[in-house]
Amino acid sequence: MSSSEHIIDAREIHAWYGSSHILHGIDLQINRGETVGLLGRNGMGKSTLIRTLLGHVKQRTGHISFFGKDMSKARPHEVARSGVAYVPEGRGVFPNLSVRENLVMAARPNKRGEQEWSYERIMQTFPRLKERETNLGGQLSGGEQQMLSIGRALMTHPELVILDEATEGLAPMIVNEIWRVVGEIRSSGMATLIVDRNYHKVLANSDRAVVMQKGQLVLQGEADKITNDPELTGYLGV
Amino acid sequence: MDLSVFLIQLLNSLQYGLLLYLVAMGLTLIFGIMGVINLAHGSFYMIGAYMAYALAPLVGGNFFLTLLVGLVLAVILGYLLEWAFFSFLYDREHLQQVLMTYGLILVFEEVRSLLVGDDVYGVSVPDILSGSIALGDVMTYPVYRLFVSAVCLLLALGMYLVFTRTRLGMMIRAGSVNREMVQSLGIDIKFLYRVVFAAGVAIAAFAGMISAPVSSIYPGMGNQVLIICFVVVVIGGIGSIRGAFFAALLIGLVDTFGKVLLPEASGVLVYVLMALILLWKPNGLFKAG
Amino acid sequence: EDALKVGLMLPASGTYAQLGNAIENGFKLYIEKEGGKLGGRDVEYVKLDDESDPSKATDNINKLIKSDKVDVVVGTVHSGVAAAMAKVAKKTGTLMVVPNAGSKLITGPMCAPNIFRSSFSNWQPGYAMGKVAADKGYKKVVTITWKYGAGEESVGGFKESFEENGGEVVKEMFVPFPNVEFQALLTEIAATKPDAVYTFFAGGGAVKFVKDYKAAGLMNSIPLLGAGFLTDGTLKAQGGDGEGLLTTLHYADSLDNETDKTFRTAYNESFEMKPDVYAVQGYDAAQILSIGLAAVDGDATKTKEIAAAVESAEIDSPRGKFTLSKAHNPIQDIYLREAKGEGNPVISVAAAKLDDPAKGCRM
Amino acid sequence: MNQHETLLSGQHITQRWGGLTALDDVSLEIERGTVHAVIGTNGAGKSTLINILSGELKPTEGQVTLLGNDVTRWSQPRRARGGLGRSYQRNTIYPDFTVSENCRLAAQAQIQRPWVWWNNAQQCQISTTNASNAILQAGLDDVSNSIAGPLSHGQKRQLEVAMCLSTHPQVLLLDEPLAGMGAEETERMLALLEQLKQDHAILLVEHDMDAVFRIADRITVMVNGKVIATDTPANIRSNPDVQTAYLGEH
Amino acid sequence: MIYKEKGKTLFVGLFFLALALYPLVGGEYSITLVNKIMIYAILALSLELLVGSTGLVCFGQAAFFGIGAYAAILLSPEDGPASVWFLLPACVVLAATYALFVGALSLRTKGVYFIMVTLAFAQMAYYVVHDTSLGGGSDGIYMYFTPGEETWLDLSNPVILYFFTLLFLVWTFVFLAILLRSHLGRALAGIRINEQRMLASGFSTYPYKLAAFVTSGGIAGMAGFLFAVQDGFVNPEMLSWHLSGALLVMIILGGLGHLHGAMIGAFVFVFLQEFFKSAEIFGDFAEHWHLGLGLTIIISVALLPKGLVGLPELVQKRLFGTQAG
Ligand SMILES: Nc1ncnc2c1ncn2[C@@H]1O[C@H](COP(=O)(O)OP(=O)(O)OP(=O)(O)O)[C@@H](O)[C@H]1O
Ligand SMILES: Nc1ncnc2c1ncn2[C@@H]1O[C@H](COP(=O)(O)OP(=O)(O)OP(=O)(O)O)[C@@H](O)[C@H]1O
Ligand SMILES: [Mg+2]
Ligand SMILES: [Mg+2]
Repeated sequence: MSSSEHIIDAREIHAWYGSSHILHGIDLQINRGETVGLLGRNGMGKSTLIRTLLGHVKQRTGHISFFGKDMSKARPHEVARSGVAYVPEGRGVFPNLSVRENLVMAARPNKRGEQEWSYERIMQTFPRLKERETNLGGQLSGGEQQMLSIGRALMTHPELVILDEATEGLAPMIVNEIWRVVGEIRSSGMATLIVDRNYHKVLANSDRAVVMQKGQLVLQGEADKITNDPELTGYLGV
Repeated sequence: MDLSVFLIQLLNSLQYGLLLYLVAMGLTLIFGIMGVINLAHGSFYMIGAYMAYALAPLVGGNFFLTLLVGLVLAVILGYLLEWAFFSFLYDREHLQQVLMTYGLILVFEEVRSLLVGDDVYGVSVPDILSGSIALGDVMTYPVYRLFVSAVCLLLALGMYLVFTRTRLGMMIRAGSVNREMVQSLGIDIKFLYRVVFAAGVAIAAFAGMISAPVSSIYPGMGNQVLIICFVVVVIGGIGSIRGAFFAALLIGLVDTFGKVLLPEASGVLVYVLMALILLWKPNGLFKAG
Repeated sequence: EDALKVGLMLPASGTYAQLGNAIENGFKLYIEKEGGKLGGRDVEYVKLDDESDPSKATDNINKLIKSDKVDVVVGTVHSGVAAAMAKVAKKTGTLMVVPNAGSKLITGPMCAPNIFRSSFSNWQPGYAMGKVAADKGYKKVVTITWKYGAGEESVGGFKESFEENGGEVVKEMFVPFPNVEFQALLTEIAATKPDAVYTFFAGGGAVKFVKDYKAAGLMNSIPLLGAGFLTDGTLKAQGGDGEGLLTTLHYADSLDNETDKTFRTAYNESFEMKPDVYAVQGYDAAQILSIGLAAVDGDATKTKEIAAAVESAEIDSPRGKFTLSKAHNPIQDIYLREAKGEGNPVISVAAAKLDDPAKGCRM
Repeated sequence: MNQHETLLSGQHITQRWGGLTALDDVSLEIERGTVHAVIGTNGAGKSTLINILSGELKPTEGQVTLLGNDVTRWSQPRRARGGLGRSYQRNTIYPDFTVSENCRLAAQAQIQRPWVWWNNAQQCQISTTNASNAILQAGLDDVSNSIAGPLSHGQKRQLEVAMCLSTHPQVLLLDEPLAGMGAEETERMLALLEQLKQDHAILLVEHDMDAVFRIADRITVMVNGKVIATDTPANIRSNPDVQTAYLGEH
Repeated sequence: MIYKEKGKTLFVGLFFLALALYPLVGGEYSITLVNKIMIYAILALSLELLVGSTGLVCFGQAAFFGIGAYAAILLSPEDGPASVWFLLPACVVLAATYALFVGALSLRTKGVYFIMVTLAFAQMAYYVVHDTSLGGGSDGIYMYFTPGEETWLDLSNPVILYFFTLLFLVWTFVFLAILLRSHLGRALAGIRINEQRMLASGFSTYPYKLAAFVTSGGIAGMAGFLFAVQDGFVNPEMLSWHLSGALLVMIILGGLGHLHGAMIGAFVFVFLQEFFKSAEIFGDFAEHWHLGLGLTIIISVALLPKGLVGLPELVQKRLFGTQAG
């Protein structure tokens, strides 16, 4: 049903939190090496969609396959192992592990056995982390945690990185830096799914974009088409 | 108290402290690191002791073989227990675990009573370790106790290294604060925690087996060590392997000298110590790490 | 006439479960011997696990008396539980026999016409041993026990007679109950170098203490004396370390009287194990009831008449004949025994016809 | 009322953690009627500064003055009752309560009467009124009866500010209130701040430069625990040090 | 929501009514048993105030209970009955005073550390009564005369005592129910969920927690008084951690965060004990009654995530279903 060109091929996804129905039948495909922006106002279900795809939301229906393999019933670690990394909103840094430990605990080479994102490279990319190497995750400032979370995701050498509000709380220079890293990730052939409130940046850095409203995809297409879509601002509430 | 007696008492406290650490070590894993409030820890210890007694005749009376077989059985037991009783509790209110482990205590005690009866038993010290060494002209010290101390030290060191130096240790610690994120990094947390739990049970049972020859085996023995184990873990600082180690030694010291110097208050001393330490350092002696 | 209901309130779980079992066996053995009857009435049992938990004791005995409407209660092992039971029995006038708990409360301040004890008082074996120790020429003795009623009373008895006979208790050591870490105190004993050590421990604690004492190398240099529970039912678990220990108790192996022989064979046949002192106490509890109830044709409410009958009777126990004091504690021989293999054969009578002082009994 | 009286000031605040100096001799003053933005690199010590001003942390050195009182030794709750309100960078709402109860409970802090155990707190006039005002201000009125836990991230951020407002503070310390908010909510929040600053003093820590330059009256820039500049927005924008250290090619 | 509230009130009302009518049908023993359960229910309610409502998991509640009970006996004269009006307040005050002392110190700690410090202080109290002659040592002490004997409030009469206890159970429940809705109660709930936020809003949380602790200790002391009066006998095991643990088990079993949960927990826990112990039903296997109790507890944890109070909701869900999933 899906070509293995798709990293993610999700069809008819529904999800619930308890008795509230959050996602109403979503179809989403992400191709290899493709950068997709996910836009929508607060509370429209962006994060829920991501968590559902990754298997964290238990109450879900629909078909999800990763890399051509059906993983509708897969558990989150299986999804991650198949080559997906996740930078969650709120960062998810382990407060009781040092910066170093946070990074190396789950590091693994990619499917070809290469380690492009070595520990040293992460340290070069985020010099601030280098300075705080032995501190516990819980002692870092918000922005430092964000960098750590991205670094940690990269060190698992995924095929797809999902960034949920990766620039939240970062200083402008670091934000630029993150966008630069996103660019780097993009050019290295990793696919990315980006959620960010700065939709200009998202659209500028994506191949394709999808827009969510109330648990449904209301708009999708090439990034530049979307950028010029008159309905966009309405959906985003600007 | 003259010097030689004082030194022997020091040795006593060290040895008692190490034994305490051995018993509390499994709890450090299950409670301190996994965060499961495990009242049944004493039962695992009790199960170990009874295994040392009951398995011996089955494996031809060889103590070390008994240890090995017991250890394997304990790992299996722990693995199954986690699967059957705990795997669905992590998402729930922490206190639910209190209830679960309380139920388990009752069940384990009765099963033990049905299988082995309520008698008091003893296990003899293996022949090669049955000697004693003289301490001055005052008294002798059994080699076996020294052996137990050595095993404790080794285990303590091993566990410390695993936790601080290996990725496995990092994953376990990470899992104790954010299960979802650990999964998102591709780690099978369910399996990981099942293994940790099994290890905790195995260590507790091992403690029961190895200390069986120097203690006696009797109904209710598990509940007696339970509270003191919690004290050890908490004084040390929850999640800290190093802390639990020093806490155990400290308790050994206070208990030993307390019995001699302040006999009227010896029962309560450990608790006074705990209260004082926690009032002084509300997070235990050592923070996690 | 309907059956006589006997409430057996004994521990079925916890540390004392084994003791409860032996008492029950002994009790039933006697009743069976009597054709299943007491005072001419069929016996019906109501069993209740007292868990050795004093805080539940009052509820438990109330249940037996008020809900199950038993005519007689038999219990129990734990002193605290027995004391709570005695309090209720005294108030309700229910006929009660204590088959083990040696607390001084029961035949002291709480004594009553309807309450009997078929076992001993904690004081008795200790007192007997004091004399033995003095006779052996020991001058300085250290005592060690758990810090709780039974231990303190036992040590108290020892101290009383040992010092009456010219000895001196140089140090009284206590371990918090039920702690079993003795090493520190053993070192202290070794440093004190007394002529002997007197001790009261039972069950798991007794096993551990003897093993530790031996391992500390003290067994040969400082003789260990104890109340009988040190080596009763624990010798096997001590794995030979208890060999040769001297203890005092109101029962021993190889007493060689007729009653004991028949009792032992019968017990062995019925339960396929050797009887112990607890079984004897259970047996005698039944015997006391039998004597008392026979005098009133099974009417358990006539406690005055029952008391009169029991007080004047001589009870033919496997331990040897004994009578009951005014406070209803056995006036009995206390034997000096020596541990051999898995038994405690008698050496001599340490104190003949020893009565308990029963302080505080107003009856 | 003096439009520009100083409501809160910190003098020579230093905070060290072991070898790390998170704040190095920082002083600043916050006046009524202004929004005073504190911007700076990640880990510059902005949240730490708020923690110290609000009393959550005791500084290694330095002094804090609130409404003319030296409050350095005051506990956090005492400062809060004295007119200081704060919001957190991470959400600190009560997830089990409804939105309105979240705010009402915060409002209750101003009229604590714990010994009156017989009155139903939810019928307490003052706190309910304060709470519903705050909810209205923060634009949460359509979810005011929902349980707070399942709200979206952005809504929780709004609630965070609403709870802060419920306590009727004179000085607001807002730690990245716009983080995670959508464009629409950002607009609303900015309008709210605009309106609040009439009679409040606001310290705003924020990384959204568009917002900061739109609304701030004064800006303090921090780098690695030090203040490198305090000035009007226009001057800050053109300050070359700030350009290189923080803004980049903004 | 409102429907649920009403159902709860109705349930509690019927429950108390049933208790009030029970002496009409119950035999003498079962009245004393129910009386004892009501005392445990009061005790469970006192603990619920701390654990369920304030989030302070106290592992030493038995100490306050025991102190109340010991006080009742130690303060009773040996030559005649004590006055209830003097003795009861005295017990409450003594227990509350100890709670003040314990709370003042232990509230400096949090979480598991708090659990252990409260345990430590309870053990201290335990060893004081166990190892000193003050309270009769390990065998305990008893009361010579029941308070109020030969007055209209003769507590040695089981039926009078029953209604006396019931009165206090109802009072405790209503008192706590009202208290939890008040400013104090809401603040305690806030502290349970997020203490940091409470501090930032301007609540000095320490006095609040201390107030809850002392109130709870006082109520436990009251339960202790009732226990001592009913049994006329107390001993150190009343202060042991086993009882503290059992109380925790009761309120968790019932369902944390609900006053009626604490009561249900106490009743069900004791009932289960009696049930599995009953030789009429289980014959000789009744000796192994812990097994049945243990298994029941395990099953209830597995099936009832919210404790017994969650049962109706669960049944409703099963019967009517809610959504796919
Ligand atoms: N744990 C939860 N339980 C119940 N409902 C939830 C939960 N988490 C989210 N929701 C609801 O699901 C809806 C979608 O939330 P989600 O977090 O996916 O939105 P979002 O698009 O990521 O918003 P934001 O931009 O604010 O992060 C919201 O209405 C929210 O109230
Ligand atoms: N408890 C602590 N122990 C040690 N270092 C700490 C602690 N708390 C914060 N720090 C360090 O102090 C510095 C300042 O942190 P702070 O949270 O104030 O930064 P910030 O300016 O708010 O950054 P951001 O914009 O990323 O939130 C950081 O380097 C942080 O790692
Ligand atoms: Mg989101
Ligand atoms: Mg910050």
